[in-house]
Amino acid sequence: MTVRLQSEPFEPGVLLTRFSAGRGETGAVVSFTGLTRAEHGQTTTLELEAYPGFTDAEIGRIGEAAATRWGLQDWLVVHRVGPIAPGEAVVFVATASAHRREAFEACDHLMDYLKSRAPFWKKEHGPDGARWIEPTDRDRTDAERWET
Amino acid sequence: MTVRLQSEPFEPGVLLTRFSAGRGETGAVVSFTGLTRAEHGQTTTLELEAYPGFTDAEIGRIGEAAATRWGLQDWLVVHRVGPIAPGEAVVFVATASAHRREAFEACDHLMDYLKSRAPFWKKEHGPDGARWIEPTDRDRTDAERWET
Amino acid sequence: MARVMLFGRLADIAGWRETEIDASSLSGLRDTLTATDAALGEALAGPGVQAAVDKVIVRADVALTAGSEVAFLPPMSGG
Amino acid sequence: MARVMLFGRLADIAGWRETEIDASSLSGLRDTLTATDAALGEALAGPGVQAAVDKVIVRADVALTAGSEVAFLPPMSGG
Repeated sequence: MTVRLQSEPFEPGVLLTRFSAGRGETGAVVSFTGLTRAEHGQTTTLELEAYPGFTDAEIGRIGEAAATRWGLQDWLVVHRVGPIAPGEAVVFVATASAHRREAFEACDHLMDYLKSRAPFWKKEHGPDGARWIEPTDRDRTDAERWET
Repeated sequence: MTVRLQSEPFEPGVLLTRFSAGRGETGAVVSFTGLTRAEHGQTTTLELEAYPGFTDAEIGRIGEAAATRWGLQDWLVVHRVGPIAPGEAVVFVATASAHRREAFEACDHLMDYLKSRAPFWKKEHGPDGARWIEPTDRDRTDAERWET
Repeated sequence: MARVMLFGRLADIAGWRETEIDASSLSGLRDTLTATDAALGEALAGPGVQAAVDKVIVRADVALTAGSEVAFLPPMSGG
Repeated sequence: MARVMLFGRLADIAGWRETEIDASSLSGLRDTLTATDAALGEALAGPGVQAAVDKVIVRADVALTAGSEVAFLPPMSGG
């Protein structure tokens, strides 16, 4: 039940190993790793801004709601902030549950939230300069799947 | 694009690190780790039998079909065979794609197949002796979601 | 003195990210910011821009005290 | 001599997992197995039990050669 915002790079496998360890009654662990794409040279650096104390608190509320809705045994969100180079991991989400359907749906849901509505401001630095990114239509559509 | 059946324990995080490395155009990596549950002492050991050369070939065909259907950049299935202690990882599936929806759906689909229809024979050794396991109704229902 | 923070493109428009401004209400703070920097004032009134006081989104006007932290948040892009 | 393999509960019933049996067809092999071990013969004819010859599932009778590998597969449980 952890949210971590960090400017240092992280290794997804190390996070998965720690998250999976010592789980006698967990049957399923689903992880999502979001990597920055090079976009064939179009993107050189991604820059993510968060509001510390606000961004992590809001992600925490969404995580707790997901834990209740899907009966998760545990969940983890690690999110980079600051400049992120192409190919680096920007977000890692892991969910643990007794059976696999719940872990899949909760992880999928958390990612839809994180990608479309979490309090981050995102700037892409490319060969033609920098621009602020808004959520895509697909991000909105994906997030709306969970509104019941 | 790899299937591996092995009797040795594996570390999910090590597999995820290797799978995620050096992916300039991958945006999303989804992993599923299936752990054997202790079932509060009801299950002591799980034993999985495969038919080498048949089981891996069939999983490979399903993996290739999923790669085509969801446009995966890569996929990996590592599956234990032989005796597996509670808390140990029994299966690891990872999928890589440009965007997250495809990686999620393909991983979910591969797990439904692996849990319900892959050519394994499964024996649970518990306090009351050993019994062969058949797929559950939920495994069948989950797998049927993908038949279009 | 309220602590005022700008995020995303708002900071680019203003040329600063954080400052201290004397204001007894959120509306008073907006007026002061607009009087000092018309482009920022326009951006703060733009669609989807929200204000948070002490890390809680507020939609109405609220009183500010000496230790208040006010953040102006453009539409959130997700991570 | 065909190589004959049993999987899952079939091996428990027979008391062996792998053997060599002289047979020129799959149906002939089934007859031989049933004549030797009625319980195994019954299990092989049970619902959902499939036969694979050289790692390909076969539904009809097929001829076997000296190097054929025949596997009898109970319903697959998944992993």
